[in-house]
Amino acid sequence: MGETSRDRIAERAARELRDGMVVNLGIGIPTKVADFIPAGVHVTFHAENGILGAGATPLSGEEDGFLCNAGGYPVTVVDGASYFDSAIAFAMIRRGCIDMTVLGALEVSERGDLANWIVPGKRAAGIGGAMELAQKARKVVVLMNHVNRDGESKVRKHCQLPLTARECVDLIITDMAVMEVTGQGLILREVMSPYSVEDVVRNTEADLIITEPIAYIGGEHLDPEKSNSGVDAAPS
Amino acid sequence: MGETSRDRIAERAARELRDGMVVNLGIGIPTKVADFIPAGVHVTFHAENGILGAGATPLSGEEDGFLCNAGGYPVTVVDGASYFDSAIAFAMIRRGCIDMTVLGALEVSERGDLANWIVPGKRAAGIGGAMELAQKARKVVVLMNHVNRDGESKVRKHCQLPLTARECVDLIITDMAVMEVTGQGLILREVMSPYSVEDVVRNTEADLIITEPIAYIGGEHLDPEKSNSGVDAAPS
Amino acid sequence: MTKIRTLDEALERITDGCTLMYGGFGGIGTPPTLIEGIFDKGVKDLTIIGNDTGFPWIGIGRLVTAGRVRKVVTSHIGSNPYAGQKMEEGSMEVVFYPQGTLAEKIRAGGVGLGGILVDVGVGTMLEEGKESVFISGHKYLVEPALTAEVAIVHASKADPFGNLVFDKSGRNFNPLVAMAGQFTIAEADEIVPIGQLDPESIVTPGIFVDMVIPGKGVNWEWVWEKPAATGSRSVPPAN
Amino acid sequence: MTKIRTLDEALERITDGCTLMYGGFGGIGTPPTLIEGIFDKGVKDLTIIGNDTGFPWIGIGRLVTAGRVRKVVTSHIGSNPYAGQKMEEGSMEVVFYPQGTLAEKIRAGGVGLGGILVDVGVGTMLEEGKESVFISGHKYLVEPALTAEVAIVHASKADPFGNLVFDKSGRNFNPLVAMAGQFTIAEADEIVPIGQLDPESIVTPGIFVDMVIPGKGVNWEWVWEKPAATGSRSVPPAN
Repeated sequence: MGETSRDRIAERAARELRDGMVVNLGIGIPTKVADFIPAGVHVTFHAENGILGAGATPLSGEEDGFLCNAGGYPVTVVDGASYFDSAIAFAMIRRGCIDMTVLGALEVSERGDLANWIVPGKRAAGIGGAMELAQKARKVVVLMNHVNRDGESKVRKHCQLPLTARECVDLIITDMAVMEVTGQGLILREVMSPYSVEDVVRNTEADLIITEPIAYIGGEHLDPEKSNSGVDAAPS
Repeated sequence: MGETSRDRIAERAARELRDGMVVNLGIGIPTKVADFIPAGVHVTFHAENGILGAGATPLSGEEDGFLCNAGGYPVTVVDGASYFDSAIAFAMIRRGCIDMTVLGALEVSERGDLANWIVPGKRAAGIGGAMELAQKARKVVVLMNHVNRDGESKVRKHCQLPLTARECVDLIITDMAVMEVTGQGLILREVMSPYSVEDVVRNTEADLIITEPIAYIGGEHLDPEKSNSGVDAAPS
Repeated sequence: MTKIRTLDEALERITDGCTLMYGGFGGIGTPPTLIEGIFDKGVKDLTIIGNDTGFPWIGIGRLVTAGRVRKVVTSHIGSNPYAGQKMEEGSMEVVFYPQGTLAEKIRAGGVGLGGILVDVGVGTMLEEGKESVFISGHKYLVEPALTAEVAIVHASKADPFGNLVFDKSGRNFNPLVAMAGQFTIAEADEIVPIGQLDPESIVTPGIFVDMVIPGKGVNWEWVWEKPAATGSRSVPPAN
Repeated sequence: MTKIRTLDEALERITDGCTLMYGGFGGIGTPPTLIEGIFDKGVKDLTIIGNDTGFPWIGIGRLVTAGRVRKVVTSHIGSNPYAGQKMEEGSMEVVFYPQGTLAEKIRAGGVGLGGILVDVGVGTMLEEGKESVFISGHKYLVEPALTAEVAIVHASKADPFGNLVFDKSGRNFNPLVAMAGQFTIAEADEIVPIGQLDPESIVTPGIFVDMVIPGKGVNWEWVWEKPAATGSRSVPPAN
């Protein structure tokens, strides 16, 4: 995935943020979501190592080795922040105090099953906090490529890989589309330029429910009438 | 039990304290043990509500309603003290960090079973921290009257009342005697004035192992040669 | 976005028949202004969960003494004879747990566990009716987590986000109870601006707290206070 | 009666084949002086328990990279590719738990519980081989408590009794690990006289700590530090 595509996905995820939310961002593209917080929206960032109220990345030279996020990179804290042990950090997650988490994924099923920690036979990095976040956060947003390196859809009817958690994902944002997991099924909400609805359907194994309006996101080469940044049609 | 007898029991229990011990004192006579700490012995007092390093009772007028022991009475703290929640207070107990506890009892068996929380059919005060302390403190010292109001021995072959914990008591100090629970059985170590060994045996349902030397404690009317305060023969 | 509200707003959350968890140990750390508010509102048929039933006129004891409690889940009622009396006459159900087990059951609820495994009470009548599991050949009782519809705690300081610190032994069950409420109300003796509490010293992060109300301070006499010095103790009438 | 000792005295406790629990999260909060001491002493065949395996040259990672670890019980090894390599080639056994479950398993050991009941991982392969219980119809996995022969933690300040405070996000697993050691060694960046730590702000009461040693501070470069500014990163040779 190119930098532009990564940024666009992160920016789109950031538009899910609501004022007052407590948010946990996973490592990787999800971390970039913090760079795109909409104006007027104030959220509180939670880190599994034991910070509530993590703030911006410090200026170069002002880093503190003992004030880092769960990925090990320096952060700052805002007024009202607190430090606590990791058991309490996960208490917050299991108790449903995290309004929204943004995670990466290997596969997501149309029912919202998430697989993001192990590929049998391959080297596993481990579980980390993904299971708790996926299972317990109020809203789970997944950011990933739409297809894997072999061109196979990562948006599945059923996950092939061992699950991280069942029926946990609320919104899938890929380089091709934004899809919402609902009781009715997986609804295609937005299409990323330069793709068409047909492109998305062709690259999606899961059954997609296609209802108007579908918003088209990004891309200078798109018809400006169709490219409204998706704001009006963003899922709530 | 008269005040003198209570004091004598508390004083005898205090002689079980060793320098550096962490100690939890139950409510009632056990609380008085703190008044008899031998010179040169420094112990750290633990309270279930969440204090490690409780100190002396404050002077009248200097009490702080928010600095009290588990019984609700004002204390002070010594240098090095800490406050914590009650879960951590009991973590200390369950983890075996309490070197010695001093508790009251309704009955104790010759194997060291303790009954001190409920008499079926009578009003129960509840369990409090007695089960954790009895089961987990490294040394459990019980202070009680030797016989109940009906003149029946409270030192039993088997407890009749529901147990607080099994095989937990190490030392029993009553108004009549000091007895040690050992793998061999219950050993009579000391006799309190004005009682004789025969008095103790007659008032004890449990089998008592009687081996020399037996110390005789207290009582001006006792033969001074026999009254050596029990220090030399104190169980270790 | 402040969580600071009035006593009246807090009391809207505490209604007849609800399950109320409370901080405090012998009344120390039980929120006095909320207790008085609940008493004055006339809330009844409560199921309460906390370490003890206070003293007759102190802490939660006031509600127990006044007959507002249908059931109590606790470790000790000895300091409140009215609790024992109501238990005996059958007007109040009492469930006892060892104090440390109760603390961990409340914490388990607060941290989102299903329960804990504990060996305290094994070999006693506390085993009765309880599921057990063996780990490495050692027997443990299964103790389910406890939560409550509303939790009330007493903090010495709070900020508008709900970050809390406590006062010495007034901490006791409060940080555990604060996490275990489906709706947690903190009464604070002092409310300070956001950013004023040291992030290292905050005991309860504000995320666990839903509402903060200003406290009026302790309005009862402690057991150790001399009536001569502070006036006679008043036990509220049972109603 | 001080618990302050030297690094050498601490290292006598950490021997080949022992089970070692460590604080730290991505190396932040793992005691650097103790890690260097263990490395220099040549301790091997360790079973280690902690959140992650650090980075190749940071925290516990240094021991992992050097092949001193036979087994690791952890939640994540992704930041140390040598750990993945050793897992793949079979020279190091790896047991994974969800991070929050691992934290509570360690805490359970630290507070003397037999274990916890957790529903995280229900419906996944983590159920395999695990006992479960149902509470109110909801399925929970039985997760036994974890303890270790020796626990090592990194505090910012300690007093001679072993009371500890930590440094911001350096707290992480340290207070849990401190309780879970059969013998707990705290490395402190600063040792202060008894009575100097605020009793309200002490995070780990000294009763859980058996030994305190003075730390020499972090002796590795953080991942975010620019090699140009601080010299090139050195990965210790495997031995």
